[in-house]
Amino acid sequence: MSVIFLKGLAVLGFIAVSAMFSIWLERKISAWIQNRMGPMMTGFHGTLQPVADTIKLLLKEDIVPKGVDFLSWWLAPFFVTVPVVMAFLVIPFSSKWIALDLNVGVLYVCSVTSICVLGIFMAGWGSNNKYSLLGGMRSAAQIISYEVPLLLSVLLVVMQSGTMSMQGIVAAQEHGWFILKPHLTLAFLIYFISATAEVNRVPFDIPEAESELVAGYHTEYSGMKFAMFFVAEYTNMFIISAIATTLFLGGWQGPFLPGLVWFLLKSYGLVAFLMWMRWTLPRVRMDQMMSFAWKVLTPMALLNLLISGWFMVK
Amino acid sequence: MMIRLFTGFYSILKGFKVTFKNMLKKPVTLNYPIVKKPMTDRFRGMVDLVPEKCVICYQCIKICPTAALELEHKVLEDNKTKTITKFVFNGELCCFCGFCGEICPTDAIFLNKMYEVSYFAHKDLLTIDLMRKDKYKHVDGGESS
Amino acid sequence: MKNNDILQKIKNKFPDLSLEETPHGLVIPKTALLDVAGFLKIEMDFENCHCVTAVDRRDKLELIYLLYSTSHHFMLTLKTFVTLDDLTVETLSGLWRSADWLEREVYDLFGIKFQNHPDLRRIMNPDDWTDFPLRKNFTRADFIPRPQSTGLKGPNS
Amino acid sequence: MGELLTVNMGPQHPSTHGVLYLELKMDGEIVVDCKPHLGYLHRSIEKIAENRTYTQFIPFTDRLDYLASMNNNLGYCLAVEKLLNIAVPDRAQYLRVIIAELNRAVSHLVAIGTFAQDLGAYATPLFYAFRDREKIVDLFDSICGGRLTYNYMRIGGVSADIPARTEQIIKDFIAYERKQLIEYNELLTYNVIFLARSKNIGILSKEVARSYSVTGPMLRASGIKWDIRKEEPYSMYDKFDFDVPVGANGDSWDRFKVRLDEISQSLRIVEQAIGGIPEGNPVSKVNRVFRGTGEAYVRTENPRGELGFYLVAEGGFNPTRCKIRSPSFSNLGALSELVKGLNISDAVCVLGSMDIVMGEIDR
Repeated sequence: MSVIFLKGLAVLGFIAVSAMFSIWLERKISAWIQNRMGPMMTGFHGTLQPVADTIKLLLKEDIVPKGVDFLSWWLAPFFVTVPVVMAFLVIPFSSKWIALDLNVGVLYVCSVTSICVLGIFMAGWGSNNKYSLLGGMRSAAQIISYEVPLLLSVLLVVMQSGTMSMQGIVAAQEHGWFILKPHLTLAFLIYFISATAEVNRVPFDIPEAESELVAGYHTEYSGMKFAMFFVAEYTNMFIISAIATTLFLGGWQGPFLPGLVWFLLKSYGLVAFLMWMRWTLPRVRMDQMMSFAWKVLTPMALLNLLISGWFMVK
Repeated sequence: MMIRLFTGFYSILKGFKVTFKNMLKKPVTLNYPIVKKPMTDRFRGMVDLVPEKCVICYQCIKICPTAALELEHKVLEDNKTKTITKFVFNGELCCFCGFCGEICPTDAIFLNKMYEVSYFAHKDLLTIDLMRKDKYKHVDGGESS
Repeated sequence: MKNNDILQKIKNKFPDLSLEETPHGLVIPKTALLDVAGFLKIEMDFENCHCVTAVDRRDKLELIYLLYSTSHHFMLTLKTFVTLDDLTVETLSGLWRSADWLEREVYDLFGIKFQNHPDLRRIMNPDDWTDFPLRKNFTRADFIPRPQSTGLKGPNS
Repeated sequence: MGELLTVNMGPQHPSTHGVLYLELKMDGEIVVDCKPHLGYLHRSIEKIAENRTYTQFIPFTDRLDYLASMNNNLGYCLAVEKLLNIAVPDRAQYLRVIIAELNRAVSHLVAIGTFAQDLGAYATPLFYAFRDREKIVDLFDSICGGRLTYNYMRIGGVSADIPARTEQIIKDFIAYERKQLIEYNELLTYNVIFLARSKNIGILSKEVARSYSVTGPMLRASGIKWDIRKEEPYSMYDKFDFDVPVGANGDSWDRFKVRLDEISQSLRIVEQAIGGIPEGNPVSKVNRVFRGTGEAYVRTENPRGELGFYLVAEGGFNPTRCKIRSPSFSNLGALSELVKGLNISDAVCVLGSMDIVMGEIDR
């Protein structure tokens, strides 16, 4: 019991540090892309900037707008943050470093991360703000649609490795990463695009679409509640990258360096790519995004599943 | 359909190329409070005055589009020399057009190079006494040049 | 295409109209405004209502329409006078859609009331205002026009 | 159709370009009705003009279309010069054209950047645009001392001659900007998401455009080849060779593309003008006194359309009436027609492609 408690604490600590690092990385990458310098004043090249931001957010007044649906408004940040923490349970950082190697790990992580949509919708509904409501509605439609191609592409990995345990999948990639197999390359692309949509990143950031909905579902949040949304967003980004690493990029396996380093390198590489994408692409429109999910990604994932499944059985 | 997908993908990759190329370039901004940009020769900052040069011709008062300057003088006992009794600059009304500096026949009034202008009290900005030597001393970096 | 030609054509069309040609445009009585404008738009090809404005001539308001015709390459200044005791004019927003907002602006700033305008509200100033700020006799406690400076010479003027 | 949702977009909203307030009636995400409310930036500049001398009003024209101060200066000075029959030295005319065209180019850069921002391309195109704009702003700073409100032109000339190295800086900028335009094309113009978002959105037909008196790049995007610089050349524009870019079907993408093309045309004009600046003294002193009677209407091609100054003088030192016919005002009139039936994302896209500046709408 105490061991799992310690592991939980370690996960929380990791989330805090990882979110702060991601925020710093995001700001730096955006600055480099835009020929700026980014944060420079606090710490070496602004490394302590996220700490300063956190302190600021902690000290800020928690504003409760008039006429909010208090319960859903108050609970929403937790519904967004808690699943993210829960998902960390089954992420294999190295051969030993995994909180809980469930034998349904993939299923668990996929189901847990989809709870987020509930929190986002609660935030949108509870805020008593039209922009928030629109953002929440958009988010619900978006996340549910993109769940389908995401799961279909993950299913292919499960079929390939024959196990749902995260460590088992990593072990199955001992002789070559899954991404190197052509049908799984396609699955990776589908997974990555859908996962980007899952975590509301550009070009699929329509729930918070700054230029249309001000800030979408978290328009009315301030202080620590806003910080929780923020942490959830960045941790979510790390989680989808970590899952992609585990499922397609061979997890913690790699030569010379220890497993943990390889895992973090790969994951943060993907996180950095997500950020690069954010600062490059424009946003797609709601209906375009939905038709992309249902008319392109889902048929493609299904076809991929059918064809490669046929080959596997044969 | 497939062709559209591929050309679309290619166009996105092109965008990635552009941003990546820019990522390797040097930043164009300055590390502001530490490194400061020198202002150009003609930069129009705050209105400044060299009281000794002023001949009290009232040209600046008349050209000022926003009536930001206020000048009063008195004639000394010898009925010839005039001295300024009040020369006040209203930093809030000023639109920094530089007309006063342009019209001044003796270059007594001019616009200096100050661009970081902030005051603790609103009324301090409204009545800046141009006759004082240290009028911009309290402002960060404000040297009466 | 010159002012003269257009004047001639309008004269032919509306023989009993008191037209006046000034160096700065055609002056027509305000009762004939809609008819003349409609004629200009439909038969003379003035498809663009470039600008609508007014000038306060103290005893009366001068309403100015700048109409443009791309095919003739000509800008016509159509003027009409509105007296202060009867500020109503027929709207031209039915002919040119750009006149909608431009007339609202004139109403807002001068108080000329455009009859049959679809949406005659103030456009820039607050809706509950009663003043018309661009009239010459506009006064308000907090409105201090800058003392009118003259030829720059000498101390206090 | 269920109950309509009223969304008050603005006056504080990230994409209403200042303080425009749109009252949107929405059916879900579809805009059913759009009612623009103006006046949040009304500074009664026309009333101010009646109480200022002709020279004193120049700084206020900077504050109309604050992204293209030089073009506003030019329009106003030309109007006063026409009203009072004032001659302008050739050198000053050339300098005015060069400066105005450079300002047009950088104003379009901002338009492109903000449009991309409205489409959700987070800040990057905007920063690239501002990075390029900064070079010209620095140049203007060295020429006239201002970075946003330039106040450079004077009635009958300009305020100061250009500093020594200006020509070289402009030549460098032209070469630099031509390379950058290719980059904009790669990053935005032919990006698949950008195309999907802006193609066939907010189509403005020729007839509607003319009826709303739409001018500038918006009109040209609708397929009407109309540019005051070509049709009624003012200043020195008849001496230079340039094309008028025209759009195909008047959608948001066309408006964007026309602006991008106009940048290169402006650079062409500057390149021609920079070689042939005549010698002479372009400076017109600020202490000149003007008075006269008459009426004059001058319209110039501003980056956003035709900026007109209608001046009425009755002999005093200041104009009796100074009507400013601002292009954004007329262009914005077409908005409510364009956005009806569109998605809210598309409404933002249409508004962004119009490139309005509230400073000259509210005046």
